[in-house]
Amino acid sequence: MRQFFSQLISFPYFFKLAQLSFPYIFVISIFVILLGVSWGVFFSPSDATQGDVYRIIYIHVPAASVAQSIYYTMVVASITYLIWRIKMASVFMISMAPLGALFTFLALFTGAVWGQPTWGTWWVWDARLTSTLILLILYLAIISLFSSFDRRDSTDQAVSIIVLIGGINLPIIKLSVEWWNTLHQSASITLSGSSIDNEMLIPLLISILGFYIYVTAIGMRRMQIEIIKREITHNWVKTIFQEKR
Amino acid sequence: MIKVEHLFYSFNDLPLLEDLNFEVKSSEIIHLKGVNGSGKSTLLKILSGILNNFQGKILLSTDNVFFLGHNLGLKDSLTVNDNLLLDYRFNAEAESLDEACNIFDLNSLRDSKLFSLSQGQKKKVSLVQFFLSKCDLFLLDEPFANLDKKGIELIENMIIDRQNQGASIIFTSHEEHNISSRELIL
Amino acid sequence: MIKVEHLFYSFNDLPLLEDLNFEVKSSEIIHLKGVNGSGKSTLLKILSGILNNFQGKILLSTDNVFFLGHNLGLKDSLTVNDNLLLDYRFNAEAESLDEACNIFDLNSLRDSKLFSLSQGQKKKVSLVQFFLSKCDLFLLDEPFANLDKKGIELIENMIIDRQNQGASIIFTSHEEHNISSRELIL
Amino acid sequence: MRNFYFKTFQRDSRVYLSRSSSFLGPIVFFLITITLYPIAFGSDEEQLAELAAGIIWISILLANLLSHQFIFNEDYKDGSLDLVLTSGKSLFLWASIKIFVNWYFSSLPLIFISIFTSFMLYLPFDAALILAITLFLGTPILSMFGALAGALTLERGNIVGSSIVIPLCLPALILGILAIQSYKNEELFFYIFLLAAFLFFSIPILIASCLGAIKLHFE
Amino acid sequence: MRNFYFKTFQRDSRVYLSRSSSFLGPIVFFLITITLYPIAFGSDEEQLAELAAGIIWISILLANLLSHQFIFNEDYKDGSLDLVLTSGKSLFLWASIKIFVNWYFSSLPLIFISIFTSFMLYLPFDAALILAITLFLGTPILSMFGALAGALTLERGNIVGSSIVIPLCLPALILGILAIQSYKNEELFFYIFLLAAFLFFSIPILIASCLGAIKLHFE
Ligand code: HEM
Ligand SMILES: Nc1ncnc2c1ncn2[C@@H]1O[C@H](COP(=O)(O)OP(=O)(O)OP(=O)(O)O)[C@@H](O)[C@H]1O
Ligand SMILES: Nc1ncnc2c1ncn2[C@@H]1O[C@H](COP(=O)(O)OP(=O)(O)OP(=O)(O)O)[C@@H](O)[C@H]1O
Ligand SMILES: [Mg+2]
Ligand SMILES: [Mg+2]
Repeated sequence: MRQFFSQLISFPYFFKLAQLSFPYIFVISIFVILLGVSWGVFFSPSDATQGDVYRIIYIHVPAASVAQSIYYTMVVASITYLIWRIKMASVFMISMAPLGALFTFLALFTGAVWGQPTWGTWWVWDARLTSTLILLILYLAIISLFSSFDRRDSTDQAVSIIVLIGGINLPIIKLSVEWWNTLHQSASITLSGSSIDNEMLIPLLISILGFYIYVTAIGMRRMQIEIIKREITHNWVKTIFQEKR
Repeated sequence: MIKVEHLFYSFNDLPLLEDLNFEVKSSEIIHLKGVNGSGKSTLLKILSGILNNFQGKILLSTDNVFFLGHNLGLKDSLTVNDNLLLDYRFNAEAESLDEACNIFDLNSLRDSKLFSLSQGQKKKVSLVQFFLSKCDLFLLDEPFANLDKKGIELIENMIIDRQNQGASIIFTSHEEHNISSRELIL
Repeated sequence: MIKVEHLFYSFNDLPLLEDLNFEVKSSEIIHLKGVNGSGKSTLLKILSGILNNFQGKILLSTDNVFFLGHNLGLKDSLTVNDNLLLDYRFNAEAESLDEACNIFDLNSLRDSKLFSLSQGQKKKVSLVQFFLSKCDLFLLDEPFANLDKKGIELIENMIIDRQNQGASIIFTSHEEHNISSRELIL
Repeated sequence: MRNFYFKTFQRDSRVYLSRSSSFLGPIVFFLITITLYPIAFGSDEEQLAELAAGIIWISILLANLLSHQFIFNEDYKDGSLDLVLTSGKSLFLWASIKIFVNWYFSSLPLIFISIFTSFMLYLPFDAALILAITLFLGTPILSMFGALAGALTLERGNIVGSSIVIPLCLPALILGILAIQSYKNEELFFYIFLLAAFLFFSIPILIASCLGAIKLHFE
Repeated sequence: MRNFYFKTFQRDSRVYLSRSSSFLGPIVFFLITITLYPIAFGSDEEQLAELAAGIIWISILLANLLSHQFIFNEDYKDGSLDLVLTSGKSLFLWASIKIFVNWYFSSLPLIFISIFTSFMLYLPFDAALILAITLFLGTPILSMFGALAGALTLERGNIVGSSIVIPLCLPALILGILAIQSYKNEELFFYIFLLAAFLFFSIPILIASCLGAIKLHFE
């Protein structure tokens, strides 16, 4: 197990592993997403109150879930980097942050599209929505740090510091936004935790699974690119490119 | 090339240059000397048109002037290559750029951001600019400072080259250089 | 005083210092030489503790180190006087301050903001700091650059003074100086 | 020489793009300040809709001024400004190019994003369009004022510069907000016309003031 | 050596006082942004009173972050930071002193002035007092976040730094505003307690992060 991890954090080994497994994971993810979404869209019954609009849930909820999970994995990576200086951890953070931003945006966007017919408005300042927006801003802020250093180690460390502080702060932000929200009580419409029918739940779960696999695949690809960028001067990268030719 | 008559310049009411008169012909190399704070940099800035509120008369027969100051005028966040390609004083072609960078041992650094260069390497980049631009008057403020031996020799030769092409050069330096046709002491 | 064993340092994966070994005894003056970009400034920064992520072993027998870098560490918005009085490396008394400023011709500038000084005059202010501080190890990065003749001589004498007091000095310079007990070429 | 101006344009764009931070900075700043207001003021829909124009305009004003404050600063510190002065070329055109490049990269994206944020603040669709138009006319004014702030405090860019010019930006702010608030009325065109006129007359005056302010540092 | 810290304190105060701009800057910025709001939102007394706490807190937040962004910047550029690193003294104490000096000169005056401005925005007297208390607890947090922003973007101080940390300042903002809004209720103490706790835990974490961020630039 230990050996497996130490191999996983070595760039050449990870690169090869990713190179081999990417096509399979990618294809599987597409398949699972298609399965989940098409099941949800074409075969599950329409909602009693919302009609067919609710089907956007099969994109919205997976996107929202993935967006948050990415941040938490980044926090773990940042701790790993700050303590053990494992370069792979910083590669992970730098590759995942744009993906996180993308999925947060997707969640916001689909949520807004969904909100228009159901709530009659694109947006409410409710706790969950507000903290999702803040998550997006946090992602953008992290991305904007990428190029403010000329030394790579510094970028890595700056990113991990800000990810970590954001990670400590995110629950506090959520909590305080919730207090603020309950005090104001003005948002009459909130996301209700209404229980979902099993026939809707199963395709939703499949769809969520598909999104996670998809992020894994794309994340691995992005990490490969980032690794190449960093190790361009190293021999193993050169030999890979020569093999290609 | 240059004719300076009764030049007065004061900074915060403290006179710095007082009644300066001199003339520079074309194909002359002038070594501007003086102790620290005697106004050498200030004089070069006046001649190149950066500082304006002097008294007296300055006649320049050209407005094609190259100025190199203590601050080199390079962009920290651009690469060496971009710093050279986007300089308005010359249109660098690939070949001449290659050659110039080769002379100064900068070839391996051409894609590094300027920020990450050593003091002397930065200086060298701005001297590549000097090498590539074809002006009639060169005003160089301490071009030799921070340079290694080889660099100093190179610059001396380049200055002589420019002289042979008919340009005038005024440079300041606290060291001795036997390339100057004349010394001007402030 | 200093013992360096198998020192490696690389910048963005590019090795800069490779397997460096040397020793400096007390009362030695070392002239650090090398072409531009050979890593002289970097070495001095490593020795003074500014840069940390090197490989190898560095033994210093003192932590009373004076460092002078390309950036002088002076505050532009303070006067020369304040810059000297508020330096933590020495407690300047009125007399010694007067004397030091006199030596460097800075007396008339003591109430000027540092901002308005010439390049060489700024250097001189930081050399006054050198003059006033009593450290065991002096790391001077191009202390002679931008200085006029008189200034250069003064510094040379000061370095020898420090040596006689038992301190070690490492300085970099692209010129020849016959004060060094040894040269170290990077 | 056309070359001089073209290269200025290229160099400034390149400097801008060489750091994702200078591109994303104003956007992040704008988004986060926009979020601050509903949190600080409460999320009452009607109230927010009423304040929306003001909130967006103030946030744009701050983001714009702050990001434009360093336009001339770097050039001054690294000596590029010296070279420009030696060139003998028209400083007016040079400054205009610099301001344009900065406006293009930092203000234009904000205008697009402001449309999204105006939905988040419950601004009606028509009003959001008017908002975009007023921003299109107003942000160049703000950019020029930002540049002026920078030119005045060339030696050290700090918070002072922008605070000096904020009062001068008030007419743009007021006209912009008035136009949005009267998006249903005829007066709308009057305000937009005034804003356009203000922009038109500011261009020469403000750029000339920038040059004046810069030259103060070279005497 | 006590001397090192004492001289750091003196030097920083002197640098601060040597330019009236750095002292007046945040104040002017704060006053001007405060006046923007009645202009942008209309001068309805009740509405302003309702928004007052938010307006003041947001303005303080911006003024504070922006003025603290350059704490370490100058030291980095002029090489003073190198000397501090050579000194072998505790960086933690050094950074604390710097942040304190900056807080003292730029935030403390703002707290006093905020009391006056709160009357201008029709905030009741009791609420204004609570405002001052929350600011007293909150501004050090903002200052430290500002310092962190500066430390992260040491090479070039710009708008990015502050935009990164604004989201992180949200809890302080929310707690401050909640406390003011519940100035008549019991909960008040709860919020103030939370704010104090937030301050207490931020001090070591944020200053340590500042040091971490500074050290990044010296590797
Ligand atoms: C952390 C982020 C989010 C998560 C985990 C999340 C999750 C969910 C879940 C599980 C549902 C379905 C359950 C239900 O019907 O109540 C839902 C519904 C919905 N979400 Fe989200 N969401 C998030 C953010 C957002 C955002 C940012 C928006 C708007 C821009 C949004 C808009 C909606 C809408 C309109 C619905 C349907 C509401 C309804 O049925 O009443 N969501 N969300
Ligand atoms: N922060 C840094 N840390 C380490 N190395 C750097 C750093 N920045 C740049 N370098 C690289 O290190 C090399 C050596 O830089 P250094 O300043 O030590 O040279 P130097 O010997 O002092 O040269 P010079 O005579 O020009 O001052 C440069 O080529 C540069 O690419
Ligand atoms: N902006 C300025 N314009 C003109 N004079 C200045 C300015 N700032 C400072 N001075 C004063 O002018 C004097 C001469 O400065 P200058 O830089 O011209 O000297 P220098 O001969 O180049 O000295 P060095 O050999 O040290 O470079 C300084 O003593 C300084 O007080
Ligand atoms: Mg000079
Ligand atoms: Mg060096």
